[in-house]
Amino acid sequence: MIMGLYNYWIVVVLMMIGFYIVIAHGNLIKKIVGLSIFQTSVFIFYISMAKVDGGTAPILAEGIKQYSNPLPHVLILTAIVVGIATTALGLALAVRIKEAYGTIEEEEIQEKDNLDC
Amino acid sequence: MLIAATIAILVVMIMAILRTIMGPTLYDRILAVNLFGTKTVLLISLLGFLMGRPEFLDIAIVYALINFISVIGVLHYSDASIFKGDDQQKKIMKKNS
Amino acid sequence: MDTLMDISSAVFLLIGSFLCVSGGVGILRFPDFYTRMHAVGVTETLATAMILIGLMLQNPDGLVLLKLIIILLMTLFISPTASHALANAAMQNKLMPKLDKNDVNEKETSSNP
Amino acid sequence: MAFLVATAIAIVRMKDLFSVIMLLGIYSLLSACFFVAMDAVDVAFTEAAVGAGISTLLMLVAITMTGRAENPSRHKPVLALVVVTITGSLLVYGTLDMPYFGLAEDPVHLHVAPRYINDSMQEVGVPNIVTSVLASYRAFDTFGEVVVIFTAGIGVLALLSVVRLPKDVAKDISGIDSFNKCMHEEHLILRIVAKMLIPFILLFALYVQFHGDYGPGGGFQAGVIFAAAIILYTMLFGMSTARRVINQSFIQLLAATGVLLYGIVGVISLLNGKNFLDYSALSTDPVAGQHLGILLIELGVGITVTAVMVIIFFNFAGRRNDQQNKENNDS
Repeated sequence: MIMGLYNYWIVVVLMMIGFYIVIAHGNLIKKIVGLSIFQTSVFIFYISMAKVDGGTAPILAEGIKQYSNPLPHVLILTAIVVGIATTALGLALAVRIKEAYGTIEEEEIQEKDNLDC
Repeated sequence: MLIAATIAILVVMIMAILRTIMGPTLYDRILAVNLFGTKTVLLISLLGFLMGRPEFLDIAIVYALINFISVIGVLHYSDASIFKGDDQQKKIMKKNS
Repeated sequence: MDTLMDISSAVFLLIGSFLCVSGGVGILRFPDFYTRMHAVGVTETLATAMILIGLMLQNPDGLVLLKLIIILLMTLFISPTASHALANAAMQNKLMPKLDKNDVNEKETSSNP
Repeated sequence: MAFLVATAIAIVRMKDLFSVIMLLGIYSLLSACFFVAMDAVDVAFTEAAVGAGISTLLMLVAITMTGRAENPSRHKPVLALVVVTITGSLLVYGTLDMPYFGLAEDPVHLHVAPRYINDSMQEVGVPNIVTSVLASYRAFDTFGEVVVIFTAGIGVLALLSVVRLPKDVAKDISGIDSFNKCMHEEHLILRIVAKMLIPFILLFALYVQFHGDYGPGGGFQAGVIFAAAIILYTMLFGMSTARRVINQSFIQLLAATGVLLYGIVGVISLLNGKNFLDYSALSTDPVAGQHLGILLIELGVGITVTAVMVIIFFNFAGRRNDQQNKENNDS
């Protein structure tokens, strides 16, 4: 019972840590780090779904009957590369915000916006 | 024997993480990350043998390469003047001056 | 022949693991950056080489052996270079080794005149 | 697994962004180990190249530009904690209905996967199932992903590219060159080792690219490794040298070429009377056609990924150099 769902619980905990960073921290870079933790937890979730007991990696070879499920692997493989692309975009936005506002703390940005209005 | 080596590497990994978390200066952290990367290379090649499919050593090669690149990168960008504000470092510098 | 290979591989793996762990203890217990780096830099290369040689003896055929040799060569290249770069950078940013009190005094007195 | 949680919690507690990023690097190494243990070698490959190398570097470059310390939050995080706990416990409650981990008769494994595992050898003729699913069965999805990456590259270009006036260029270059010179003298050993390693890395990337049918690897991974080699070169020999080798417009052209190559393969199969991206139309023998199609498509993916990663890095690093020059001029 406990071992059967252990992986999923870890995933939930990781996901919540990422979520917590995103909502509780004001620093934009920290938020991006939180997002990437969240992302990784989803990857782990998919990959642990794909595992079959006694199976090996899905590369066909002689004399192996049981393979793990290849479909989640494909999805996650592309997701990782897309993930780095989006992270880079987020960082680029953070850099531009820093140049425009002089800070990357969420509250200070809001204060400056309020002053402008 | 493979299992014993794997466990030893896992133990070292825990130590490296602890050093990264505690690490008073920036360079301690980089050192720990470097150690961690090398141990990952070993762990993956051991895992390949444990699972009986040693074809996967490609991944270990990639790790060795990427580890080098990231250490160089980290060093390159940590030379920037912004990074000189490390508390511990300042203390040491004061003590010495 | 087979048992000989197995035994020697086991010996290599054990030596490698021991060196690994000693490096780990070093990084955790030594007092300052340079000693820690000493612990890691010295043990790391040897431990990696030992474990890889152990693995080579486990499966001495074609492609796997070649890949293991490549990994070994790269570790031998990379890890000293990385250590060197790290120490260099630390030195340039004036991170001083933690010396014994007497040593510091001696140094100051010797450098003053 | 418990390692992962520990590292993540440590990330939450850290205020210093630099240590956060170091921990993030360790975190991604750990998750890659986990992927290997879970048999997902291709994924581990990608995570290795992407998570440990490129993303750590990009984050570092970003924090050198935005500053390192994080301000302590002024309002209390109790509310956030409550929200997180509630969501988390709901999710845990949800997992109670999940099938146990690792059973072969889970619903996930019953639908399309058996077909991929059993028939892909006859239909596609490629031993690595992940590659065959990626490039043949679900080629349309992958096309979408490549376009997303391309768009991200354009986005970064639009946000960070530096428009230089002709007058400034000369000044910039002189500034960068002096900067390079001091770097060069410091890093003599590094440069020699890197010179020996870079050709090897490039060769290895090509191996990963074209061996992807038989072992772990493929266009995405090869692209990232190739880009990593170029990034290493850029860091050690300076921006301006690297730009002389690979100039901006050339790399932008390459990024577009990769996507176009992918699209053209699809259109050719359409013209030959089959579906979009159905490679059996490429040759008289369907399996040979599949081989050719997968090879071309992986090449397209590889080219795009390399070009986009290099674009992203060049723009970040170029922006940073400019800022430094500005600061130097001010002071």
